[in-house]
Amino acid sequence: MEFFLEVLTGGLLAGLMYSLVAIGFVLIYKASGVFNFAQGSMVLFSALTFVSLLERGVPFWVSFAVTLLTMIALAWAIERVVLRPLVNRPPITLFMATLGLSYIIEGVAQAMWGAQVHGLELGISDAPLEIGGMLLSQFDLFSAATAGILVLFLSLLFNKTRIGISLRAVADDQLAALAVGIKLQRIWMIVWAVAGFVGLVAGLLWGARLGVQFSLSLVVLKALPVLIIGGFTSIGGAIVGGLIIGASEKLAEVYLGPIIGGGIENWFPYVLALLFLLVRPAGIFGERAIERV
Amino acid sequence: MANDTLPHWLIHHASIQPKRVALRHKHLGIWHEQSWKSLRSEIGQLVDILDKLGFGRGDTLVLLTHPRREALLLSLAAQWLGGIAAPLDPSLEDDHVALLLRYLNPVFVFAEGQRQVDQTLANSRQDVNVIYAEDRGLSAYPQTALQHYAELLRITPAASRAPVAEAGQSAFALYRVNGERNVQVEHFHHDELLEEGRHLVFAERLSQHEEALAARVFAASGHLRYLLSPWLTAGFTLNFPENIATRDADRRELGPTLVAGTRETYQRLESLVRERLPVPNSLTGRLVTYALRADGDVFQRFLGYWLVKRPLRDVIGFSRIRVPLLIGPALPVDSLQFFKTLGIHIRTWDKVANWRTLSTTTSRQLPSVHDTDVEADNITKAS
Amino acid sequence: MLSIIKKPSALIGALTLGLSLLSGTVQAANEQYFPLQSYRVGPYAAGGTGFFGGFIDYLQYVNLKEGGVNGVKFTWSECETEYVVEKGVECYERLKKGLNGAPAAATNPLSVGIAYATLDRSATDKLPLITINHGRTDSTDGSVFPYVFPLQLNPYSEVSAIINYIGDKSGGLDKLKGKKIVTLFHGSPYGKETNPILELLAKKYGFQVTLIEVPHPGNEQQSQWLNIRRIKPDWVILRGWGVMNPVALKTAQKTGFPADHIIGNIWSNSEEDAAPAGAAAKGFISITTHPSGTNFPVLQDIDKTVLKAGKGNLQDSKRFGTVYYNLGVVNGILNVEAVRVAQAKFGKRPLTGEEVRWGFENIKLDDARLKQLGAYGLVQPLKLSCSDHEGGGAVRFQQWDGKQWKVISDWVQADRKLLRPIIEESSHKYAKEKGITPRDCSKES
Amino acid sequence: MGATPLLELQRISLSFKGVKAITDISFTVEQGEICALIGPNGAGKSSLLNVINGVYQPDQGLIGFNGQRYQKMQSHQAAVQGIARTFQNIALFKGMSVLDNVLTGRNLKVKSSWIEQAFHIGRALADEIKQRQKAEEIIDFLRINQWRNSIVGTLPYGLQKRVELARALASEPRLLLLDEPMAGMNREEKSEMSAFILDTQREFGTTVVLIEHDIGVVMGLSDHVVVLDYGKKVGDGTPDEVRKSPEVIAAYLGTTH
Repeated sequence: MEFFLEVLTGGLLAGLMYSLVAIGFVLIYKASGVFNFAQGSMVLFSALTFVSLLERGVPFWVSFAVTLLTMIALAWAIERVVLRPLVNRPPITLFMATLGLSYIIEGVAQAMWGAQVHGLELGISDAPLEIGGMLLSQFDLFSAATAGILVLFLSLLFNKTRIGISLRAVADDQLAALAVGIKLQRIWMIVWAVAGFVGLVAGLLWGARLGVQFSLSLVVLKALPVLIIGGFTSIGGAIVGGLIIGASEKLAEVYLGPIIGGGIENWFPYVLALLFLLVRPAGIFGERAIERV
Repeated sequence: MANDTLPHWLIHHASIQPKRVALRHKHLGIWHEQSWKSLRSEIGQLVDILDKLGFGRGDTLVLLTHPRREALLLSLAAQWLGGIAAPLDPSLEDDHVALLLRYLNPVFVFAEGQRQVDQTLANSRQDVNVIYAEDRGLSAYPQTALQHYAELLRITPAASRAPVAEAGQSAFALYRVNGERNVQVEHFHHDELLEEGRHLVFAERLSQHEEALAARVFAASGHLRYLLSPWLTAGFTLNFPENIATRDADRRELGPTLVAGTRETYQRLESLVRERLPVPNSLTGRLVTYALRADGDVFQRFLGYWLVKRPLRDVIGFSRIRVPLLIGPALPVDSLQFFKTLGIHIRTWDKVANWRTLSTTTSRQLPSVHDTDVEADNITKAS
Repeated sequence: MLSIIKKPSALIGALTLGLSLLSGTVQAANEQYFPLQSYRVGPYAAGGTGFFGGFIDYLQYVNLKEGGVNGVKFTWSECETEYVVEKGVECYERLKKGLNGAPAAATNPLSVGIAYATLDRSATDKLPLITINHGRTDSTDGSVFPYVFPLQLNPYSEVSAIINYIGDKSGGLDKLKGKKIVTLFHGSPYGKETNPILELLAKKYGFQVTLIEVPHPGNEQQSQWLNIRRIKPDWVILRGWGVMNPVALKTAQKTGFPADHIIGNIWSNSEEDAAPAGAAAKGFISITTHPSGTNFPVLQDIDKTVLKAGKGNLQDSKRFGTVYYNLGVVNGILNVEAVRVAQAKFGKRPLTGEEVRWGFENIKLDDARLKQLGAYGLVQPLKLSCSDHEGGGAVRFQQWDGKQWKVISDWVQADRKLLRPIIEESSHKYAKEKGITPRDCSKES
Repeated sequence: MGATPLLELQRISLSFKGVKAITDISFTVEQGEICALIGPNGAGKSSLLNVINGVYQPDQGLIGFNGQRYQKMQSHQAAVQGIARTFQNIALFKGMSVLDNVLTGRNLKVKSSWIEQAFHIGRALADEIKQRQKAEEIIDFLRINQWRNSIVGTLPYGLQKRVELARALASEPRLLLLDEPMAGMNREEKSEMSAFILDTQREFGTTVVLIEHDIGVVMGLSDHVVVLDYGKKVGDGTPDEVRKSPEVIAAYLGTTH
């Protein structure tokens, strides 16, 4: 039982790390109905920029600020160069654009900062804490707290401010949004910048765990099933989806793994997600697509 | 008792529980609350306003409006001055309204909005005094006969004089048109109404903690007896929905503990619930049937309560309902049974003649006797 | 796609090879070409840039210092594979023809996947396929795999050496009985390669082995390490690659398993594997075929002639002397040595792949020769032959002190005698499947 | 009616890829009047509305609005200037509630910054109450209270039209452009909608330009009718004048029945 709880808690905490990445997708999907393939690259790019600055002796918070500004600049550039010319194109076109974007960002990141692996210490010890006979990682708890604060911030931003309602308006109907005087470009720019910020936070936490290296862009693989379960449009859904995926994949790996052969962690979340798709196409929290007959 | 009148009871609550919420109404999507004290003060102003218009003892104030707080306040103000309130149901057909207005030939009318003002002006004497609640569309009307409720309140200073109403006087008069297009009238005296109200309060153990919903006009005797009168005797909170169309949504937001509805009300609610139920033979349908079985074991009832009954009761805003009253014609047995499976035991109240028998049957379902005594004491002291 | 291309490409390959040979003699371009299927972007870019950086720097060094081998200069070109098998094959096809008349000497993909995919082609194209420290174990048997060279160390030797080391630490191989060893392996052909041999060794020595897979890329290992914690093993063998390694070390710390009881294999032994794990990596042990560091004459010389001259290939000069870089240099030394040996037999001119292969099979590096090359202590003594394409089979153990690797053991030899029959059994089975008639190595000279 | 017209179109021409949609159209709309654009399908009515609120930029001509002249209007600029509109094919935020849709109409009236809004400090609270109140007033005005929290996409067509009008009104526009506000409605719904439009004009003094096919509705509702045919103006005047004009009868009225 204790072991079960330990696996479960570990899974839940790991799940929050997935949620962190998934939220980045949710933001952009909400604003433009586009699955942003480049989110993983943004995670990589931000972490790489941050750690490279740090290694060049720039203080922590200055590096953070500079990286954030870089991400905002990136958002601005993306809005100008990619999104603006593609207004009112079908989502698949925009998706392809983000696909290309991911290669560009990855390429630029490696050209700028090189391909080597960097260690990243955020100053949080990863020594396990023993709580009631269970080992819990301090770092995981820290990540969970960070994810919590981030979600709080985002829900304040998107539920309590005009940006939030404008964002939903833009996602819903661009023509109508223009008619009520919403500046499409500005909303996109803001959303991409926020997605960049989320990418930065995810990049730092994942970077501290994996080392800052190219594989960071692969953490999106874990975000996909989370999105399928939690829905593409709900930040809360991304959190719950992350928790479900994290807990179930760990439990499956530990208890099911020995029976059907190890290494099921990679595909199990997708199977789970598929089952969810069959039952509820819009995920747990996603808005149900409403089509007028 | 000499001053067993509606206005006196209002004064009573304003003095013993001035800060408690007397009325709650929804306006522009937001609930507004009014305490007993503030209610008394506003009625005090209305009394002066009516007095200034020449309203006096024995006069009739006709109220042509959907349920709204202004109508209730004006009724009480009219009674304060020893007058009679005559609420008309605005959903009546146009020619019935016209017939009633012409019959009554009123001097004082409260009309809700443009439509009711039009009806009044078309069927009344030249010197009619009309107070209206909604000014929309009325800006172009000749203002001599028309007074805006809010505007009158604004310009009238707060004052308070003693009520001149008497217990044996008529408080309300209900007019209706029968099949032969004859007008019938029924009078309700202060003491009679209050007596009926007290009976209900006693039998149903009503307290000042109830939340009642006034979703209909007080143009039916049942509503005067079993909603208005208990409100004044028990001193609970009366809630007005935003308008007649939003009443179901508003009821859900409120979750009233006391509802006085007609057969139509309950049948509409029943259809709302039935819409949510799954097809009987489907898996979920069977699950619902299983969970709703009255003779189930503890687990089954637990499951039924949390998974089915509670959510369904929530659909119609009956999550906190304690006293669902049926006024007027009886419900079909099927419907009564259906509500019973949801844990809603509807009580039929009609005339004073048969309250005794009914109250004995209903009192059995109530959990504790102790509370009742306290409430009864309060009432005795108060009266 | 691939299957459609397969047959004609073999034909075209042979044709172009012939053509390039022809043009080579006509133009008399005095250069030897190395096609480089490198990877400088993608998840494994860190390994690729280090290895190919070292390799190129060594070739550059030979060109600058000695004007090539006997006047034959080296030339090379890169083709980005991103460590993706299909791209690696594409690169192979594009580069095998040589460059401007300079014939290709050998391919060095540094990828098990690409190596497997081009295994058959290398025999058809008569172009040596060098899989230093990795690749297919049974390709050690040169009689069946004439063109494949798992130089220095094949996967079986790796495991055998690690078990020998653990035995040593436990006070003798007989003390292994009852010990618990967990192997955490990368979920790929590379990762799975040694599982049978581990089970065999477990049976032989009586220890208990548990094999736990980490799915690619391995950035989440919570459940695996919780399992390990439940098993409470004496040692964990880490058979990782790329990001899986630092994550393993971090997760081990998180679940309270000591780093100094984790032994990394040959692809879990670089700075890039340990450093990102930060403090969690301190005490981590791994094997290596070559030490890191810059204190070898050959490296000092490369620094002087290549790096200081601004001709180094590394983007970040701090990586000079790291494990991956040094492996690249070692690989360069072995490739160049093969060319040198072959030139001695076939003449001082650019050689064909077939001729270079002969060179590889006749490499003989003893201490004296290594000293001559300035690589004594960097490269292990190596003697290859027709039947033995591995040659060494020895490793040293190193430990991460939080900043760098410290060598903590002398050469530990794999039990090659034990492994040889298994290797041959496997290679003969392969020969049978593919209809290959093994060479008679006693007739090769 | 004001001294200067609210809207003045001067010789507007618009073409798409060489095909003329609007040719040399000029007319004025006085402050506070209801002006109807009528004409057969393809007469250029919708295009003209799109020129006025900046969806299309005219090839030639000037748009005078509220005393200012523009060669072209930008969508955002039009919204800021107080031009609101509804669309022929309802352009609502279908996934959002009625209230939220109406609130988007208040978009340009929000004064507080997003930081204030996020943390509910400074001007945010007063701002929120104000926007909500205004939105609620419009909701009440158009009698859509009971659907306040319904998702717009689930509402029937006629109601959606009303919600769209509500969103346009929420911006407190000076000029309201309605593109076939009564299309696809039955008689009862049409009279209800007409009443709302009239009330809007009376209560808020809003100037309205609308496109409508139902001649009965147009004649009853509007102060001023402009008739278009093949992108040209063929009639302009009060409903009575237009009804009597032989050109108009030939071009449009004659052909309808």
